[in-house]
Amino acid sequence: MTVGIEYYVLLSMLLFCIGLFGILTRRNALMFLMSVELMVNAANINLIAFAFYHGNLTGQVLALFVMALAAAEVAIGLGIILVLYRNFRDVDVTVPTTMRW
Amino acid sequence: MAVVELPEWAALAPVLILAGTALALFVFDSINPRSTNRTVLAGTAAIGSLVALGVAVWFTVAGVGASGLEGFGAIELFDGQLVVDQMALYFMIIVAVVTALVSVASYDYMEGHTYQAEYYSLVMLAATGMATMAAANSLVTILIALELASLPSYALVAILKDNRGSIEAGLKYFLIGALSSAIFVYGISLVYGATGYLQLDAIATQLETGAADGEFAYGGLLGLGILMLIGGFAFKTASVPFHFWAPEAYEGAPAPIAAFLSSASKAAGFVIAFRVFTTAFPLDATSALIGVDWTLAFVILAIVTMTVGNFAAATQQNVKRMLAYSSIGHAGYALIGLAGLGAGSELVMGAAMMHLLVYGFMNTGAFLFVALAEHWGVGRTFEDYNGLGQRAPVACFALVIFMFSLAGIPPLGGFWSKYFLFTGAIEAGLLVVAAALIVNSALSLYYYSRLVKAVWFEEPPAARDSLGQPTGLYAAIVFAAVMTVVLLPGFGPVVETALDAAAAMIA
Amino acid sequence: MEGVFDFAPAIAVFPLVAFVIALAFGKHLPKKGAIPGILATGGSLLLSALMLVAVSSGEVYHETLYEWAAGDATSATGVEGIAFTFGILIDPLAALMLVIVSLVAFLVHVFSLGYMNAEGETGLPRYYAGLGLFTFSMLAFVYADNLLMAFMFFELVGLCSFLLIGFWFRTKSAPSAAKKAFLVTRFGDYFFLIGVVAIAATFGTLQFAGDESFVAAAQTAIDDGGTLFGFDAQTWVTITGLLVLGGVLGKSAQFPLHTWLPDAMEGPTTVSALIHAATMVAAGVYLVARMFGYYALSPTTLAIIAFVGGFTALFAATMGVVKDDIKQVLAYSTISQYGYMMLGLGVGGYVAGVFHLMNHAFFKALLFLGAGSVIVLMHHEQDMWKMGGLKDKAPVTYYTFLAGALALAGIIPFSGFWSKDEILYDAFIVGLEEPVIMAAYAMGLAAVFFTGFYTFRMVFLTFHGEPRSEAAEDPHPVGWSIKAPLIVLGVLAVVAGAANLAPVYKLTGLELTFLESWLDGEYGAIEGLTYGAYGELLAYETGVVGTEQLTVMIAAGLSLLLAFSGAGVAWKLYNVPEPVVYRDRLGRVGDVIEANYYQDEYQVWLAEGVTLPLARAADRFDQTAIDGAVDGVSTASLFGSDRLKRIQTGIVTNYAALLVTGFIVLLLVLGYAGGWFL
Amino acid sequence: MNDWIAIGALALVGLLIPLGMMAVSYLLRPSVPETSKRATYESGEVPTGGTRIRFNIQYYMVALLFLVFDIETVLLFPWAVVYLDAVESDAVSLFEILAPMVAFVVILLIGLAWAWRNGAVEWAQTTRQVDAEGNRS
Repeated sequence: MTVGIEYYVLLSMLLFCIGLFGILTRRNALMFLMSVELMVNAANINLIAFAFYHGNLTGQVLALFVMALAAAEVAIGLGIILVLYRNFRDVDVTVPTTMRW
Repeated sequence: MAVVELPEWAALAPVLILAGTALALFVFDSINPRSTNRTVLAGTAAIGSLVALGVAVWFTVAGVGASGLEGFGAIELFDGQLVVDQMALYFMIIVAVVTALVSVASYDYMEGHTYQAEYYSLVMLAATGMATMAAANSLVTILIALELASLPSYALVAILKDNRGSIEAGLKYFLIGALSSAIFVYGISLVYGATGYLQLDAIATQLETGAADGEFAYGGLLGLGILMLIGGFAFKTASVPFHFWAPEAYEGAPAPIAAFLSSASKAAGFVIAFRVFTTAFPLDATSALIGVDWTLAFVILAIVTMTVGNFAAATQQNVKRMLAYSSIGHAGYALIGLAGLGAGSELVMGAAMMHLLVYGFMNTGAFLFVALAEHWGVGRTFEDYNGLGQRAPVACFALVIFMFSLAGIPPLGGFWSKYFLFTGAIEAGLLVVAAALIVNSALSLYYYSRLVKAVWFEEPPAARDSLGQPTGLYAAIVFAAVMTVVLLPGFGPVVETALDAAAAMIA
Repeated sequence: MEGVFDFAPAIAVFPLVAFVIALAFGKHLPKKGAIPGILATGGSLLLSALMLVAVSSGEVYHETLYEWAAGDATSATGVEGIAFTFGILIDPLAALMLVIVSLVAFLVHVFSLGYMNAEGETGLPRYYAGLGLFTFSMLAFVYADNLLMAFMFFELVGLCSFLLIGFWFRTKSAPSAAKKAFLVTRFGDYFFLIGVVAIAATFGTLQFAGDESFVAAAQTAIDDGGTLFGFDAQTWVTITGLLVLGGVLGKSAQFPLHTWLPDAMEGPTTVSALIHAATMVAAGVYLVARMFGYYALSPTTLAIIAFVGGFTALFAATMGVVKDDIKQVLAYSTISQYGYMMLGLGVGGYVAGVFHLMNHAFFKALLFLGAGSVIVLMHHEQDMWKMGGLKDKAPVTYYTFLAGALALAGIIPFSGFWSKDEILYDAFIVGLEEPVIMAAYAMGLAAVFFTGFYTFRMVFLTFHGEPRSEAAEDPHPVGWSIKAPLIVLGVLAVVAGAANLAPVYKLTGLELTFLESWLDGEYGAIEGLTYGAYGELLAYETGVVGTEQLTVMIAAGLSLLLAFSGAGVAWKLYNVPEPVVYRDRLGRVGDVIEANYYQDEYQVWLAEGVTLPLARAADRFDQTAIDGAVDGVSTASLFGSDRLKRIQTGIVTNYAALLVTGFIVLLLVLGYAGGWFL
Repeated sequence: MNDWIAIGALALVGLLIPLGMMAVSYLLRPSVPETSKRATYESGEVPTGGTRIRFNIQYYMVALLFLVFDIETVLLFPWAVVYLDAVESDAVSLFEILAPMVAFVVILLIGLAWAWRNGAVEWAQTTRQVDAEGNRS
């Protein structure tokens, strides 16, 4: 039994929304990062499902690239979070507010 | 015709040169870690970007990628994943120019900084990403190039590791960037799902067939996907509502990096937006499928962006932050180029391209002036700039040129591009947008002239020591000022090139 | 004469060079700039004469020299594109006028040697520079080949008159007179400018001549019977024609814009001569003649021109009767005479109008220069009641002045008679069919009497009788630089009438109507710009009393009779050793006339009583409502800015929330527009 | 009856059983708070600190490096899949199939060399790093 494509999309959208929810509610920078990863992975689900659906590999290859990019992004992100902790003694993203308005 | 028949991939030479420079800097740093030989490092970066610039200009003049009798036609590489045409070269020129200016200016600005080699190699990497964005012709390459431009930018903004402002800026830039790129990737996945292709021309073919057959079932997915793609571009170009990172990132980042991001990065964001929306989503077919004209989104974004940018800039106290908001406002102006595509005229998109080129000079110059002020250590607010004109007349005169050009005062370059945008908007029937352009320009004159007034007409707050004249910064500022002025006589060829490139995209 | 027209630009350029030289080096030149001016106007005169000869040999010149702007707007008549150019048009009319202008300018320059240099005036370089620029502007105006160029030089003429009238800027009255001249003429020029724009927008061309001219275009439009800007084509031509006429009324000092001219007497007398005879005032009438084809298309406009002309002729003549200042009398006579010209043109008497323009140029220049001579004689005394008895002490001045006076009064056979009579004859025959014109004719005829009266009142008071002051008893001698121009002009005033002896032709059949043939293009002309062509356009019916000869006799006899009776009354009253002031006997009428019919008063009242409160109200509106609105906008903007930037809370989570909100709003808007939710 | 309903029911039951058991045990068990119960468990040894200790920064460094290079390896995978086919086919030359991956690996190697030279993979801190650490606080 093949599962209809719409269920994959539904799943990925759910995942995307969970990630979004995490971004909007979590104040910890690491949780923020994880939430972003969830969103990216939601996209990956889509890509792979659609690659299967369309019968071409483009989506799968892109999914690999997206994973690599996400990893690189996390690497940079962790670096920034490290210096953030050193400067602000906290990884709460709402703490640094020296610049506003 | 070229004497030597170059292989096709040589068309990517500007990008390859930038990448090579970045790698060379990494190799240099590997051999000689923590080197602080600023001359070699800044020199390598500057020469690399200048060579890339030279090659790009040469290609443009030689007609690489141009259609018609003289040209070679658009060169497609790797199955159309990358394409080198007039528009790609045009934006490579913008990126290379700004990179060169920033490299030269950083020589003085980054004096005494620990991570010299990393700084320049990151700049070059980001420039490589931006130049690749100019040539990217598939959602895959676009995504990779965009991330290649973004990731070093995050690091560059936060490179002043002991400066809380820089870190905060980097954090905010990164977080919003990560969110936006997640949205962008999701948009790509949806567009892929709706069409089954990632290569732009293939997407367009698919959409047109679908529109013709009437058997296209994924209009909703496509619409949401396109909207999410717009989100990605909006982030890169600092357009509302994805602009929130910009004021802080520009304010906190080292001033040359702010210049780099607000000029080159913005231009690169626009080039992919131009390319994606002209190539992949033909207006008629797409409107038929998703039921709404996507230019409507850009009309809204353009008006809101220029209004938010200019209004928020009006009452800023911090000069750099004012420039940051003005940069958002200018993104709104350039968005008219996409908003006006509905009329099928190349004028409005060509005008946006011209604006981005002129903006590359005047805005970079303005931020570099801020870099100079930070180098002097005079402070950051308008009051701190009071009376600088007496001490540094040359730089302050250049500042006047930048400010008036940004405001769009004739006969400076900024006036002409804005004028073309205005006529383009009128021609496209976007009277509301044209009116918003006028109102916002008028408002922008207020805060730009405020800076001019502070620099030239106000009395300095206290006796000031004589100010240094750092060679690199001065050279970059003066060059940018000269270009801002000279672009007017040279506007003929620029107009022609931009309109040709725009026409090639729309045709 | 091949190629002579290549020098046409030089006609105007010579005085311009003189202007530059006088301005730049005048201080160091021996005669403070007079020599270059004389040479330049002499050169212009020579070249103009050459043009005249060339035109008489059947050639005309019409060239566009320089296109300074072009647009691609489509006019109301469907002409694509419009070009704004400088060009030269030399046809019989322009050639004639060039000679007149350059001749008068030349003589004025020569006269100035005696009038200004010899009298030790300061600021002479400025004076000669002004004269040079004035001459340049007028000459360029005369041979302008399109309406816009004409307008530009028309304005330049106005500017020069301002500079020269206010030459003695340290006095109180001269600057005010200069301002008045400038403002009043400018008031008319506003209408002119609107007219130029209207014509350009309507016909897409501003050329005077050729198939591409607006005259031809207007004729086509009327023939096609379409509507222009919501008006019937003919009505629209009338409207635009009247707008242009506004400029003419101002410059040619026609009622009600004549008030500047008497005040303009504050300038040096030489300047008055130039202004009245050949340049400023002539420019208005010349413009009507230049675009006569256009006015000929609109009977309404012509009737208005004629009526205004006739009215002004009488109106000004009555005011001239009571003036005591010799220059004032001449000033009102100028207004009156230009009224005649307008009357002539308005009744379709194109030749008559131009003829009178020419004759008037000569005798009025003569009279002004003569008056200048008298003023020199009188040690700068201008009140006629303090003169008298100069006849024997300055015979040259007297006889030349007398010739001018006879011409002005219209006494046969002096030049003024022939042209004025022709105007009145043309008006008479048209008036027999058109009541309005008859009224205009009647006023013109009545003015003849007053003209004769005030002219000879002036002559008798000035030259006859006993000297009434010390200065008159012992006049200052005048030099040859003053006498020579007077003699030249005196001869012209006597003989110029021979150019067109129309009554003689009509009575005897002798072909003595040279000017008519000239203007009718018998020697050469541009098609459509001839008397004959205009005649075909005119819609006037003419009538006769009995036979044509009888009509001529009646018209000429009537005007001569009136002229003689006016002169005779003056003879009776003032040709006595001790004339007395009769003004008081006129009672209240005299008061009214003395006060120039309260023209100045009502215009000042218009300015102060109506315009000023209006302006104050507008100013208050501007200060409160407009400025308030502007300030309000700016305050609101800055306030909005202050609020708007508060979105940037500095907290990155809020940014994410706002970003997502913004995205969703965009999604909703697009979705709503695209009907995704239905 | 939809097949999915059975799955849903199964999921529901699967969730309810553990939750129910935890709830019952929470209600039934006695609660005797004691300090030693909260102590960190270190295999019977006396604990030397809390659970919330900071790891050495090098953990992150190495982890990051590993993450990046690990993921890059993934990119080799699709290339390896098509490699043999490409070599056998005449359409693509050996250079064309090999060169891009060589370039890719070279770039990676430059990155690795840079990281190595800049001390990212050194476990012990060099004196300079210690100095830098000291300056930071």
